[in-house]
Parts: sequence; C-alpha cells; structure tokens
Amino acid sequence: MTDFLQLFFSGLATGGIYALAALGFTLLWQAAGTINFAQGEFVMLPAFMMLAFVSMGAPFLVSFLLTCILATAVLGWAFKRGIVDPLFKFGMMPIVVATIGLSIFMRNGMRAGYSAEAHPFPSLFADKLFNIAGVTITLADVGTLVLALLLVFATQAFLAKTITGRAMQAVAQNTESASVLGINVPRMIFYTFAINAVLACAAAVLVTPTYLAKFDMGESLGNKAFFAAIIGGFNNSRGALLGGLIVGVCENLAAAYISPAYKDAVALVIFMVVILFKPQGLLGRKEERKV
Amino acid sequence: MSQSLLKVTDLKKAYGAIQAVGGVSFEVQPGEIFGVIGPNGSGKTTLFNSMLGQITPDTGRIELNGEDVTQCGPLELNRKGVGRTFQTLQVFGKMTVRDNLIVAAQEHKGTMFGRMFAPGDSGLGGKADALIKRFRIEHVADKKAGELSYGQQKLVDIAMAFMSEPDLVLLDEPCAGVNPSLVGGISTLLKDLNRNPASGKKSSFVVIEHNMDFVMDLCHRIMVMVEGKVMAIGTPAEIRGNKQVLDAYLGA
Amino acid sequence: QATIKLANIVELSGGGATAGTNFKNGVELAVKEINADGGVLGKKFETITTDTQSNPGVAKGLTQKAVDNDVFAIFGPVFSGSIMVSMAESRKAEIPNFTGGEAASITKAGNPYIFRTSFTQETAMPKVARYINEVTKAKTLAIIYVNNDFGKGGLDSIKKALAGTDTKIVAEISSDSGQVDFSAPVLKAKQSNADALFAYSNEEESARILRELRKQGWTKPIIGETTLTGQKVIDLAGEAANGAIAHVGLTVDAPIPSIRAFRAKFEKAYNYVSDHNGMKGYSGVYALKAAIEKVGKLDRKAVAAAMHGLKVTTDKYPGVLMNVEFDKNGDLDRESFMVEVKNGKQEVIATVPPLNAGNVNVKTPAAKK
Amino acid sequence: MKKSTLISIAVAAVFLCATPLFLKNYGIYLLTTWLIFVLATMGLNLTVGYAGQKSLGHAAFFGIGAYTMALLLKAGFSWWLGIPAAATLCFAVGLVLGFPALRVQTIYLAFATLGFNTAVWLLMRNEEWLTGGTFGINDIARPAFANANLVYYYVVLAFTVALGLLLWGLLRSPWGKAFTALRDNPIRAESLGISIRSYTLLSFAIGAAYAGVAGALFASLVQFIEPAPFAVGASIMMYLMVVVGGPGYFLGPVVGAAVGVVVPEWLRDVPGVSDWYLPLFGAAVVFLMVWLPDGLLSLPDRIKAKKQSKEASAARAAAGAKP
Amino acid sequence: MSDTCIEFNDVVAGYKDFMILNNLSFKAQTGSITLLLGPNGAGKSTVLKTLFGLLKPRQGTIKLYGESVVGLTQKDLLAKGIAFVPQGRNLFGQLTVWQNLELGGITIGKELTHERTPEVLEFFPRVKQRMNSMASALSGGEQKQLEIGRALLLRPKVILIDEPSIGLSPMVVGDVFKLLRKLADQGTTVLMVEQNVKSALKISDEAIALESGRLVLQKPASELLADPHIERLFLGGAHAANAAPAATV
Ligand SMILES: Nc1ncnc2c1ncn2[C@@H]1O[C@H](COP(=O)(O)OP(=O)(O)OP(=O)(O)O)[C@@H](O)[C@H]1O
Ligand SMILES: Nc1ncnc2c1ncn2[C@@H]1O[C@H](COP(=O)(O)OP(=O)(O)OP(=O)(O)O)[C@@H](O)[C@H]1O
Ligand SMILES: CC(C)C[C@H](N)C(=O)O
Ligand SMILES: [Mg+2]
Ligand SMILES: [Mg+2]
Repeated sequence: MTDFLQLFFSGLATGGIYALAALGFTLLWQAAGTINFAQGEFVMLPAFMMLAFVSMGAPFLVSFLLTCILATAVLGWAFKRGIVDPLFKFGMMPIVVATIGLSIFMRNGMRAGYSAEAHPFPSLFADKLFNIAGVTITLADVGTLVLALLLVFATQAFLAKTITGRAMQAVAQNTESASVLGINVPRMIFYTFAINAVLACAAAVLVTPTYLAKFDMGESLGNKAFFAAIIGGFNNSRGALLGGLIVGVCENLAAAYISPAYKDAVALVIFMVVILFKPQGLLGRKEERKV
Repeated sequence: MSQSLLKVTDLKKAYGAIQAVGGVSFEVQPGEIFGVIGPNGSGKTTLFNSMLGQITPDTGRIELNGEDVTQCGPLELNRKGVGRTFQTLQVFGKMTVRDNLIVAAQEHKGTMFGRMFAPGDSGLGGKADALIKRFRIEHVADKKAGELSYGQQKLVDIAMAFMSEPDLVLLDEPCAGVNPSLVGGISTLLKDLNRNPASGKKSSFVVIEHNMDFVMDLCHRIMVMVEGKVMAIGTPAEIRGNKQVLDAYLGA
Repeated sequence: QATIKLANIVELSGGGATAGTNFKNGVELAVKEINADGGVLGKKFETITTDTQSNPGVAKGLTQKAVDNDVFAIFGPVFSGSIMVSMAESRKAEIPNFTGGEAASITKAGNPYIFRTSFTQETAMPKVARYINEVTKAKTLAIIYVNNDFGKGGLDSIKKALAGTDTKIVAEISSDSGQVDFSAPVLKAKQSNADALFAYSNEEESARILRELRKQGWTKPIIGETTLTGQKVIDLAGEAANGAIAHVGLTVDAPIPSIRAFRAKFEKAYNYVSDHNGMKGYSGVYALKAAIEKVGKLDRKAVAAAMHGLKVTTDKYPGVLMNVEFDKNGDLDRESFMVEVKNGKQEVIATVPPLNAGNVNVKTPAAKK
Repeated sequence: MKKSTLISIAVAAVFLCATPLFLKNYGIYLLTTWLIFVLATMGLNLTVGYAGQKSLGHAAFFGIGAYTMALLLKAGFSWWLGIPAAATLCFAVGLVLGFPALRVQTIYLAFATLGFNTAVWLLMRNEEWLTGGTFGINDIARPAFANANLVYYYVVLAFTVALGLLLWGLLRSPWGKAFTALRDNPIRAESLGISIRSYTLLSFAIGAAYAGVAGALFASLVQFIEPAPFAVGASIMMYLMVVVGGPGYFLGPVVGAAVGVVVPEWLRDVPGVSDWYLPLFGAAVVFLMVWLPDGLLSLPDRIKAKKQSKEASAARAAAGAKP
Repeated sequence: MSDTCIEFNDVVAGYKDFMILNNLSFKAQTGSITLLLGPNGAGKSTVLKTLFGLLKPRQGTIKLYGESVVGLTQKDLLAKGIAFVPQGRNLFGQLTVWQNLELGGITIGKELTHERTPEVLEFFPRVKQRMNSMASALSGGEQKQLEIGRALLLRPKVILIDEPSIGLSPMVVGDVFKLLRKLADQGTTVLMVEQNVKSALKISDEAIALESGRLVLQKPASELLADPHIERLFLGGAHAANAAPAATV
C-alpha cells in the first residue's frame, strides 16, 4: 500500500507538470483555434532566458519577471506577428506545419547557438523531503502541483468569467463575426499568445528543475502534454489538469505493475478508452450542432 | 394499394427540458407534396433530422414504403431513395459547382469498385449542366461553391438533392435567400418532377418553408407544427382558414 | 592532396546530440592542436562535420558521402546503432573508421577498418562485475538500464560477466531514454531487496535516478559505468550523487597529467567540461596520428593494418591521454578507474589495470587530489 | 493533352533517368531516399490532402512495410514477395486505423493516429524476438540484379512512377471526388449516399499501402532497420512534407519530399552553414508556410490569379476611359 | 430629414482578384429605409461588406455623413453608430445566448448592455426562453432573431441588414419590418438587402436594384410597388428573356 501511495503521489507530481504544459494547448485551442507544435520549445526558451538572467546575477524573482517580459515579446508578440497573423485565416494545417518548423528552428538553434548540454536549473522550492506514512514527497512536488492547480483555475476563470476571455473565445469560433461586433481581433489574438507566453514561463520555472534546461526538453514534454490535454478535453482548461494527473499517475502505476517498457503506451490506451466513450474528452464540451 | 410512402408515428425528441419534437405522426402518400410549417423553434428541422437518421429520436417509428427505417442512417436512407437539403448551407466549398452536382449522384451509378477507375464525371456531366442552367448559375458553374453568394449556394444545395432523382426529397427552407423569380422556378421544378418527369418516376416532397405563397401554391397538404406538436394537417385552403393556425403562425 | 581529410559523422541532433557534440568537439580540438603543431607527415588535417540526426539511415548516407569525398578516415558515429549500419560503407571503401560506440557487437563483425575510441561493454563490464562481486560483495543485484541498444548491450554484457559468480541478478528494470520520473523503477529496485544497484543509463537519466534513489531513501551501494558519475551527472544530481561508484574508462577527473591538461584545454576552448565522449574523439585523432606516423605514408589500407596491435603511449603521444593498445578486432585496452562521488567531486578510489594485463588486482591509487 | 504538359513530362522523365548517372554514391542514395519519400507521402497526401483525415501516424506504416520486407527476406522469401506483402499488410492495418476516424476528427484524430504510431514503435522496440528491438535488423538484401546503388535507384523509380500513375487514375475517378467531398463536408456527403465509412477507411488503407511499399523499398535501400526512423517524429515530418508541398495537389509530395529530404542536405553543404543547417531548415519551413500557406504548388495558381487581376483592372481602366 | 447619410461613389470592390462591384455609385438618406434588390450573386451583400470595412474598395469613395469611412476598422464604424447584421450564420456557437448578447454589447460596455437587454428580449420572446443555451442549439430562426437583437442592442444610427427574413416565420418578419420602419421614423438610417421584395418595399422609402455589381435602377419604393411589371425587377435584365425556367431537367 505504501508503495502504491508512493507511486501515486510521484505520479501526481509528474501529472502536475504535464498539466502545466497541456494548459497552453487548451488555451490556444479555445482562444485562437490553433495548435502549437512548438509548445514544448515555448517552455524551453524561457528556461534558458531565466538561466541567462540568473547567471548574470539577477535574483530569482527578477529573472522570472524579466523572462516573462522577454517571452511575451518573443513568444507572444513576435510569434503572433510573424506566424499567426499571416496564417490565421488559412485554417489549421499551415499553422501546424509552421509551428513544426518553428520547433525545429528553436530546438536546433538553441543547440547550435548555445549548448547541447543539459543545465541544472535552480528550484523555486527548497530541496526538502517529507515523509508521511512511509511516502516520501519533495517540497517541489507539492509546490508544482499546487501552482499548476492555481494556474489552471486562473486560466479557466479568465476565459469563462471575463468578457475579454469570452471575446478571445469568440475570435477563435468565428473571426469575422467577432470583428463585426467590434471585437478587436488582433488584440484578442495578442492577449492569447501573451498569456500563453507567460504560462510557458511559469511552466518553465516549475518544470525545468526536473526536466533540466536542455535544448530538446520540449520534445517529450510536448508529446505527453498533448495526450493529457486531449484526454481531459481540448476545449477545457480544467481538462488539461485532469488529463495531466491521470496520465502521470497511470503511467507510474503501469510502469511498476505492468511493464516499464510499455509505459509510453499508457497515455495512448487511456486516450483510446476515452474517445470510445466520450470523444470530446473527459471534461470537454460537445462539438456544436452541425445541421 | 394505398400504402403510404412515408409514415411517421409518434416521433419524439427532447433536449433536456426542451421537447423539440413531442409526438409527431403523419403520412405522406406517393406523389404528394407535403408542406411543414410552424413558428421558429417549433421543431421542424429537428423532425427532419430525426426522420433522416441525422440524430436519434427518443421514440417513434419511421416507415418508408411500409419498411421500418427508424434505425437507418442518412446514408442508408439516401440509398433507399430519400434525398434532402439542410436549413444551413451545406455545399462542398472547395469543389466547383459542377463537381458538387456530379458528386451528388455518382454513388448511385454502378458499384463502388466499378467507380474506382471510371470516368471522372460518371457520365453525369450533362445532367449537371441541365440543372445548372435551370437554376441560372451557368456563369459560376466552374467557381468553387464556397465562393458563391448565399443565394447561389442555396441553389446549388437544392440542385444537389435532385441529381440522383430520389423518390422522396425533404427540403428545409429551400426558398430562403433565393430571388423571387427563382422561387417560382423551384416551384415549377418540383411540380414537374412530381407530376411526370421524363424518367417516368413520380417524386414526392416534404417541404419546410416560411414563404407562404410558395407553400400554399405548391403543397397538396400542409402540416402545422407548434411547440413540437402537430396543430393541424390539411389542404392549403383548410390551413388558411384555420383560426388557430392564423393566430399561432400566419398572423392576420 | 594538400590536406588529410577527416569526416566527422556525429549525432548533433536527436537523442545523441550531447554525446555527438562532445565527440565532435574533441575531434576538432585534437585536429587544431595537431595542425598548429605542424600536422602529420607535414600535412594538415581537415575535418568535415555532418549530423546523423541520431538516425542510422542518415549515418549510412553520410558515410557514403564521406567516401564520395575521398576522406582519409572517418570519426563517428557515436551511437552503436548508427555505427553498426554505417561501417558497412567505410569497410567497402577501405577507410579507417573510429567510433565512440560501446556495444560489443560492433567489433565482432570482423571488420578490419573499425576501431574503438573507448572500451567495449565487453571490456568494461567484467571490470564492473568484478568490483560488484569482490569489493561490494553483493549477493543480489538490481539493474536499472535504459531501453536502447546501448543499455541493452550493457545489460547483456554484465549478465555475462556475472554469470558464474555468486552475485545473482534479481531485477532487470528497463527505463526509457529521456524518462523523467524514476519513482517506479526505483521502487521496483527497492522491492527486489537487492544488496546493490547497478544503474546504466545516459547522463541526465542517471542524475534523475540518483535523485529518486535519495528521495526514496536508498542506502545500499549504487554502482555504475562511466555515465553514472560524470561531472554533468554530479552537476545535475547535486547531493544525490554522493556515494555513487562507477567504473570509468575515461574521465576528465583522472589524476593523470595528460588528462588534466586535456580537461583544461577543452574547457578553455568550449567553456564547459568535456565528458568521456569528448575524450574519445580527442584521443581517437591522436591514435590515428600515431598509426599514420608508424606507417610513414598516407595509405589507408596500411594505416588500418598498422592500427591492429598498435601500442600508443602518453610519453610520445600525450594526446591519447592514457597508454593504450588496439587488438586485432579494433578494440582497445588500457587502464581504467573506479571512482566514487564524494562531496560533489569524482574521486578515483582505485585504478583498474587493462584486462589482458593478467593481473587483475585492484590497486589503490598512487595520487590523490 | 496539351503540348506544354507533354513537354514537361518529357523533361521530368529525362531528369529522373539521367541525373543519377552524373552523381556519386551519396547523390544516388539521396535521390533514392527522395523517391521513397515521394511514394510514402503520396499515400499520406491521399489521406490528409484529399480525404482530409488528419493522420500523424504515417511513419508507422512506413515501418511496418520495412519490417515486413526485412523479416520476409530473413525468412528466405523473395524480395518480390516482400513488396506486395508489405502493401497488403499495411492496407489491412490501415483499414483498422481508419476506425477511430469514424468517431473522432481533426486534432482528436491526429492524436489517435499519433498514439497508434507510438504503439507500433513500442512494439518494434520491445518485441526483440521479432524485430531485433533496438539492435535492429542488419544486412537486408536487395534483388540480386539491383545490388548496385544505381540499379536500385531505377527499381525505386519504376515503383514510384507506376504507383504514381495508379493514384493519378484513382484521383481522377469518382473516388477522387468522393474523397474530396468527404473532406469538405462529411455530413452533406453522407446524405448524398457517399459512404463516409468506406471512403474514410479506404483513404487510410490506400495511403497506408503506399507507405508500406515505400517502407519495404527503404529497408532494402538502407539495408538496416531499427525503430528510430519510424517514430512519431518521422510521421510529423511526412505531414510537414505534404503540407509544404501542397495538400491536395497531386504533385505536392514530389516537391514536399524534396523540401524535407533534399533541402537539409543541400543546406549542410552551403559553406558556413553546416552547424546551423537544421535551424535554417526550420526557419525555411516557417517562411515557406507564411509565404505560401497552401503549399509550394499553389504558386502557379497564385501567379495566374495575379495576372488575371492585372488584366481585369486594365480592362476596367480601358472601360472607364470610354466616354 | 433629407441629408445624405451613406454615399457610394464610383466604388470598385471584390474578392481576392475578382471584382464584384463595378463603379457603383448611390446615396441613402438619413432616417430612411433603402432597399437593395437584385438577383442572387448581384453583389448586394458585397455592398454591405464593403461599407462595413470587411472588404477594401479598390477604387472610389464611401462616405458617411460626408466623411470617408474607407479604411476604418469595424470598431471605429460601430463607434460612429453603424451596426451590421450579415447574411448567414454569425453567432458563436460554443457560447451561450446570453454571452453572445454580451459580446454584441462589447463596444457599449457592460452596464448599457445589461440595461438594454430586457427591451430587446421583449421583442424576441423565443430568445428570452433560451438565454443559457449554447447558441448552436437554437433553431435557424431563433439564431437569426438573436443576431438581429444583438445589433439592436447598440441602438445604432445606421443599420446595415442583410436579408433579415431568411429563416424567420412570417409573423416575426412582419414584426421586424415594422420595427425597422419605426426606427427609421425615429431617425435611424436603414440599408437593407431583401429578397422578400413585396413586403420589404411596403416599408421602404427607396429601392436600388443591382445587377452584376452595377446599379440598374433607383426609384422611390412606392413607385415600384405600383409598377405592374414589378416582377421583372426580380430577374435582372439579362434574364428577363428566359424568365420561365426550362421545363425539364
Ligand atoms: N468569398 C468570395 N470569394 C469569391 N467570390 C465571391 C465570394 N463571395 C461572393 N463572391 C461572388 O461575388 C458575387 C456577389 O456576391 P454577393 O454575396 O454580394 O451576392 P448577393 O447579391 O448578396 O447574392 P445573394 O442574393 O445570393 O445573397 C457572386 O457572384 C459571388 O460568386
Ligand atoms: N441540439 C440541441 N440542443 C438543445 N436544443 C435544441 C437542439 N436542437 C434544437 N433545439 C431546440 O429545439 C427546438 C426546435 O428546433 P428546430 O430547429 O427543430 O426548430 P425549427 O422548427 O426548425 O425552427 P426554425 O423555423 O427557426 O428553423 C428549438 O427551440 C431549439 O432551440
Ligand atoms: C554516449 C553513449 C550514451 C552512447 C553509447 N556510447 C553507445 O554506444 O551508443
Ligand atoms: Mg429549422
Ligand atoms: Mg447576399
């Protein structure tokens, strides 16, 4: 039982990480109707930005704020101007492929231009272990989970409860109608990507101590996050959390009790089961009536 | 030999607390043009969708020529000779108008494997052109359907339903957004196909429409739906004279 | 021919990027030094670097390209899976090919043009096995390995080396390359109740394993191979690395003057500390230089022939870093080390003589830092 | 056929047949790889570009084809059996993979297929008794007469051209229209008697069969296979090739595969670039998409439209000038 | 009452590289209802889209109260008091009816939106019953009602409305027409496209007929209504000859 709990809690911590990465996907889907295949790299870049600021001697918090500003400019504004604006009206395929190209660019650019190494990353939380009834948990695990929770609910509330959040969703659903109502479409799109950039910074801070700052850290992160998001429901931010936790926990249990070699298949199996019964994901909204 | 072409019995469909269709029964005779009218939200479109397998009704039974087709999907119903149009525009936006019409009937020609390397227009080019001419969309015949005006798309949509010469066609607001002169054209077309087209087949129609001139002139019988229920079924004259219907739908 | 062309075919992207980049940097550093020193037989080396993307198919194509370019020798790929494929091309073209791959099978195919720059697992694992069996005296052993050709090859070799000893393997736990959460593997290791753990994975994963071991309160010996105690691992794992013991074929922390000099030069050139792959690339070039100078002319066939049985010593060629001997298969043999991480530093706790030196007694180190 | 079309075909034929004669081994290898990816992405173009099924699992079929060939050869069967066997097996598996597509679409489908790819990859990696696991399968043969790289190139060329023509015929038939209808508006398609189920499954199965043949040819080209080239990343690359080339353009894959296979190689050789060739490739893809969102092959259409509008405005100006 | 509100002068506009409006000029008076007529595909909707800045004119000027509005954003235009109800579906299907209304009022602020909502809902009782449904769950006519209501919320000075009668039941059409008349009498300018010509003419002041993007007729509505050959107008000159559709398919 202790073993089970140990696996369970470790899984929750990993799941929190997946959820954070997945949050960006659900945000972009709900508020811009796009998918960003470079989302993992969007976490990688701020991680290195922060490392740079920290190594220049800036305190942790200052580095984080500077990173957020820089990331909003690069991953928010520049991304929107350079890729989203020209491609928005062409549907999903071109944006998907452009972001695939972008991820190749960012990942390998970081490698060629800076380093192929993994770099340790300072943790927001003290290196502290708790032992509760035989289960060891680190402060970082708990902290990551709690912050992931907070960010998910904050994002969800913003989208659902504020008029700006709804205007952002409106843009994703029907751009022309949105502009007919006087919604400032470019600005809403910018908000979406700016928020996404800040979320990526937050994810970077929480995830990198475990994942390590490395040019390809986004690859595995992105992949799992996709499944987490889709299991939970792509059009719902809370879905990202639920999906992330489910994948994290089940993977861990499967690795211990079934076969570690097929651990990566766990997310897939859950996904298959979910689409069988609820194609729109566990918490996802049904697609709109078509006829 | 008075077997009805279409027989709907006690059809119900609810969305949560909303009883969109609340126990509708009616019959359509072979060769009949049957109108369905009623205020907005009275359940007409939902009735069509549940009859055609687009959504699953809660209860009820649908018979086509005496055969139970309640469980059939849109595909099977089409294969059994039922065509339809939708209330919202449903064309193939990236295909040309002519291709839209050809693809609308090609599956009724030959076998699937026979079609694999058959000529691209399945021999339907002439028929498509005739319909295009009839709806006066020749000048956009080679344009992508998605780039047409609303009314032009509506016409393409209607023309598609006729390409395979179905025995029964269900039309959901065919005249919405269509120029009055062509409304007359549609009316004539329906009458032609209904009476005795060249093929010798006699087609029947069920038409939802808010254009009263059109409905009253065209339909043999009309059903009025209100709040998901049948308020009246009768000839145009009867419906026009029905006080209840006047109050609920037609207005003074 | 004005220069001696070397193809550097390495993993610069994909899963092997870290290893490949280190290897490449090592090769380039050696080439720069040798050229600055007047080159070989009065000619300078020229390197052409290409990226295999960690993909064997690409590696094969690039080797063909190198052949088309008429290079004198080929360095890389580092990944065993890639060299297994690409060496068919260099063999066909009779071009000496130096690899960083450690899988035993590479040199077993009877290819006269393939040469190691490091131990094969079949050389290293017996040394590890002996340590586990004789020093740690573990009766039972759990193994966490990475599920790729590198990890599986190591697993096979250590199993072979332990067969017939009284150390029993009680758990073989596979993990993925790039895996982040090691709670399940570590838990399994704990459940197996083994006397010691053998951890065999790449650097980052090794660091994560060490951290998870600490988290779950593992107190028994943790033993590994080169990748377990590298400086990178220590940087990444922090405190959790302390106490880990590993057999190391090449380590920048070895108390050997030539290696210390290398470490400093490398760090100066690239701003970070080389791992063993950097040393492989670097020493490989010097081994080639030694062979060419032995033959005295630029003849690929002759050089390849001369490599077999070649002995290179650090007094003549400090660049080979340690005295080394190539056998008839292209494998190399030399001294190696047992190291332990203490206070965040690798410390050599024993020097292990070459396998074929006959005398296998573990000596205590002569010098300590 | 128009004269200009005939001339282009002749030029292409000469190019394809003559170019390898001027290339060394590596050039031939690259060209062969390109053809193999043309074949594989032609299949994907059917699934994605024509039928609109967002598949991110194509590399799995490529892999299944490759392993089928390798294992059959190891078991002593003829190379000529390997090709149809790979095609048939992939066709069957493709049919199965089509089933999720009947339930989910767009991104959901993309991830169902991506998951399928992961599953196949895991099998290839873990089931060592069959696939050799990460050690792979070495020394895969070619047909005896085609052992030379040049001859093998022509073998691959023959397959690519033959299967290309077959697909061309298929897409011009009513099937081609049905696939397009399926992509544009499945609901309307179904109400017109177009069997969504059959065409969806077929679009996957046929696409898969093409990938299977390509994979079988690939195994014999590299003569060694292991799971890595058939992982999810490869599927994503194939998807990229289709979209960059122009989804729904018959020749899109020819251009797309050139971008995905040849451009990185070319960038490597540009002096001063070598270290940066992958970032540059990524940037080039972004640039191409932003410039031509409908793919490279939409360029002629765009030029034509520009010309027409110029003529139209000239005509307007002329009309306006009249009193 | 007779100042010019909307003025098109020699406007050329179209899609991609294909011009639909060809040197179109016309005026609409303040506080009047101007009806745009013409066969399907004549360019009626294109006129409204160009006026509302969704298409850029290639040539010519568009003025509102004498000031050019070319190049203004929709937000600017809404601020000037113009509202647009396009043809077809224009709701956010995944948001609720109430949220759709709220977004309709995004330019006037939350308070005004809340204040004016009851009166709009009064006019469309069916919509009122469905406030918390997803907009995509509404019937076709209900959706159209919601769209019209959403625009009325703004109390615009100029309404551009594209075929309001599509999908509406006859009684509701009558009500909407009556309402438009009332608003016009109170000073609102209405530019309406309608195929439901006879009813629309009854409430209109002026009628403009387009054909292939060219103005073919501009007359007071009453004059047209009295015209015994009114039918011809529906067809457009080019088609007048073969007015009766071919007999067989
Ligand atoms: N997005 C588009 N791309 C290309 N052409 C278009 C597009 N939209 C409309 N058109 C063309 O412009 C012409 C005018 O279209 P418009 O929508 O203005 O017509 P309309 O008069 O409103 O017709 P309807 O009564 O059918 O609504 C049509 O011939 C149509 O084919
Ligand atoms: N998917 C759904 N979810 C919830 N309610 C629905 C759904 N579909 C339809 N309804 C409701 O059912 C009722 C009937 O709708 P239906 O579309 O059948 O009306 P209709 O008679 O076609 O109206 P109209 O003339 O406006 O097209 C409406 O009140 C509608 O809001
Ligand atoms: C760098 C190492 C992890 C790779 C290993 N040398 C191999 O044989 O594949
Ligand atoms: Mg309806
Ligand atoms: Mg219109």
